[in-house]
Amino acid sequence: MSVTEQGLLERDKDTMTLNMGPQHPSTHGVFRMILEMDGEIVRSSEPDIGFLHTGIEKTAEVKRYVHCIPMTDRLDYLSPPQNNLAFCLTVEKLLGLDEMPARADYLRVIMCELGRIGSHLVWLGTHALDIGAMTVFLYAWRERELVLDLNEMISGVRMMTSYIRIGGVAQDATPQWIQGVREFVDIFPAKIDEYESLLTNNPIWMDRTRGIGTLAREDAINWSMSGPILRASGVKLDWRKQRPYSRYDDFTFDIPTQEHGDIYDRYLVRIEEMRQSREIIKQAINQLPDGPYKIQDNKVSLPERDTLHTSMEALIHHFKLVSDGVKVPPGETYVPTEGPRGEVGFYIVSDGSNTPYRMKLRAPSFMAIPGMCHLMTDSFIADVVAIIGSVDIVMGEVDR
Amino acid sequence: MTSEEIVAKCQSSLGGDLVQAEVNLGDAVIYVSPEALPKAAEWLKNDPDLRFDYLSQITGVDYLEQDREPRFEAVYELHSIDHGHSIRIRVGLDEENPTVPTVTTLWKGADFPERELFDMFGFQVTGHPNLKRLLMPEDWEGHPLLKDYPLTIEEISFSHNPDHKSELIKTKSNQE
Amino acid sequence: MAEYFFVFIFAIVALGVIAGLLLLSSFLGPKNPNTEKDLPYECGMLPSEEAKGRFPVRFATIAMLFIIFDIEVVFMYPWAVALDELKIFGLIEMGIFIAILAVAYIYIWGRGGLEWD
Amino acid sequence: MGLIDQAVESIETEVNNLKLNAKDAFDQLGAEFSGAIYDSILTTKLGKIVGWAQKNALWPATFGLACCAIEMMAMANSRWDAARFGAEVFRASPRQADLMIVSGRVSQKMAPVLKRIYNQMADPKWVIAMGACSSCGGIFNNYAIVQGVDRVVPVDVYVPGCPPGPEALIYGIIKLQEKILNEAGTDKARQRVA
Repeated sequence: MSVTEQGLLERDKDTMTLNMGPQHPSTHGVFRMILEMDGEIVRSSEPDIGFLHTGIEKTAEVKRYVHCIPMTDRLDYLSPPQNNLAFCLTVEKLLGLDEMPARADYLRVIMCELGRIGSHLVWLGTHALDIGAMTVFLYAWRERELVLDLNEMISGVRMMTSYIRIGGVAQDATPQWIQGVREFVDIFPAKIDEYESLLTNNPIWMDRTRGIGTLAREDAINWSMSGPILRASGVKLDWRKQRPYSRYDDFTFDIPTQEHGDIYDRYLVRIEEMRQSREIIKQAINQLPDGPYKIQDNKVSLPERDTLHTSMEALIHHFKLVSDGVKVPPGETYVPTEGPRGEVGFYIVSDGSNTPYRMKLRAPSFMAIPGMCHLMTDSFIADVVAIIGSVDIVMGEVDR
Repeated sequence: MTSEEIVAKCQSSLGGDLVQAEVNLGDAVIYVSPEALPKAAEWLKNDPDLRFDYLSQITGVDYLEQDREPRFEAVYELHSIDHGHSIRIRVGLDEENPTVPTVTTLWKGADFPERELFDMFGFQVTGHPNLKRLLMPEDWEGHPLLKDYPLTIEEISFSHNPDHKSELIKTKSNQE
Repeated sequence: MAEYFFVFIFAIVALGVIAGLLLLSSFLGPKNPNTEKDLPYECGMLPSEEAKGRFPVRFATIAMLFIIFDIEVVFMYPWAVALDELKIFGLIEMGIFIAILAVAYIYIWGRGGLEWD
Repeated sequence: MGLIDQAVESIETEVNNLKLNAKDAFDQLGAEFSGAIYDSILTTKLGKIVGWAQKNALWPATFGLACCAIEMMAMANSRWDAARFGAEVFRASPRQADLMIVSGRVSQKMAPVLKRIYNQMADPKWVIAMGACSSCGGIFNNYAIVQGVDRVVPVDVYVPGCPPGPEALIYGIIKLQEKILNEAGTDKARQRVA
């Protein structure tokens, strides 16, 4: 039925349907919501996702395990190392390798924490920009460029590093990179204080965020929220402490939590998390052990380049791994890890061949969207924008 | 509680409905039939010393190529916030009309994953508030993640090696 | 009368520039309307209903309050420009003017005219 | 008997060619007189000035789809600074934008939306396909992704990379500016506005 007929039919309903559609500056990606508006108040909001559905889970079923790693980079494109780590941990659990060399684990931790800081900086910039603080957007990106330079220095690529591989990491850390990380660790706390001076005690910021989009503890658990949103509602769940993986228990860091669970608390939790991540990187880079940067079992990880010229079986292993890839024994498992947005994990079913039979990403933003839309009922339209920013959804991992 | 204790407790009190229970790679896994799922889930959530109050994820799997008896499977991953332990429920669904009862009454976060099960695998979720396509456009036929759904790869149209190019031109001409 | 001559010239030039810009761009600019381009822009989706609909009365009251205080500011401009001639008399005059409006403001605030729902 | 069939066939192709040529000539004519006043006044020199003005104020429409959108934001920020080339103001509504940077992978559900946004942009308008996914489907060759955005909208500049660095995108914008200046004053510019 044409637009006008629809309009005439719906004349008597007193709410107005507003389409906050896929192409919108503050929906953080192609996310669409149909809002029933009564004047300025949102009565109900129905989400419509799938505008960035890339069919990665279907494509992964024909790719070898090592080929899936660049795919996982593009799922949550704000912290790619975290997705690589979740994928590799699950495959290594299926392979039965539970002990990585210490250096590999430390490099993995540093890359994931740098990814977390980079992702929180993007959240801070766009969230503040949506609410109107333009300068924070420019400040946050200035530090993000430092993180991207470190990514480029070690893996050659700014964002999609694919640095964490099955059985360790891709290349060893160079002394320049270690020096770069040390410099970043020294200057970063002053920068966080700069953001705090701009926002934390800013009356406009407090009016726009305090007491808005509050999520009680039981609701947060019932709506399957995870990560900073859960911790802002008072639940102390962080998978790095709950089930330490990749030697996270070597480092001392604490989990910031707040009580009320409104947007201001989520902001405080994430700012404190950036400080804790910087703390982890400092300890990891200072105690970086030397030794192999990947597992020596050549059935899983490639042998060293220079050994190819001398030893014959290194050449055979190299050829078999490159042409055939690693064969994972049949089975299914799921390993939860702590991403910047929450619990990230891959559920992988393997049938013994070298391609995953079924690969599913447990995406924190995907599980958070129904809860987010529940938060929006009976709030102002301006708060809808603040709530989307505070839940920090990334459409790459929502639509997969 | 460790995985073994969880499995033992489930076997003792859920004995009848439990198809099988095991500890697989350190995780507690129980197999439940679709009809018994609501009761089992209710018990898992409200039992005082289990208290699985957090639904981590719901996944669909199509075991066509492994020719297992129940072709489809819905996998529920639950976690307990207070006790810190997890469990995985695997529900086997047969091939004709795979239906699974909804768990949105217990965990409101199950709304989207169950709609994705319907959209990607075609499982009917009985009792779901609004069961319609989630990721694919409304008028899309077929369920993409089924094993017999083609990946619809598009042939590459440029190629640098000569013999492949002649064959490409042949296929292109008879396409027009 | 002579001194108003320049104000007159200034008005003519201002109107001339505005009319010129509007007419020239609509006259010279390329125009090729198509059905999709004329649809109202709704973030890339087809509009679901007519734009008019019924607006709640809150919008009207907020608009009226805005106009009242906007006019108040408009009166302050000439006053601020001529303050050095008006000296103390101008100050008292404007004080009374603002006081009257402040009473109205406090009344509106008390009655909850500024809250939304 | 074969001769007659050959003759009939050749006459048919002849008529067919004539029809095609007539159609092309007619199109050419149509483009010639479209936008009436806009064409007759603009000589090549004045066209160059219009082109120079257009190229130095390319306002992109925020069409951030996926990972490339993050690099597009980095391009607009202080380190890579697209403001040096006039492309810094990101307009949210297509009415006020004249450049659409398609940054990210275009899914089947998003293609009609992209087409509608492109149609709602005011002429003259240009399109940059940023990244491998929007240029040719990139690493995703499956049911969900449109294999290249030039199947939906005419594209002017393709920027390779996954995601292309901000400097690669700025180089794409510079290439587009050169293209605008070369096209200014010619009938291509007229067709773009027809």
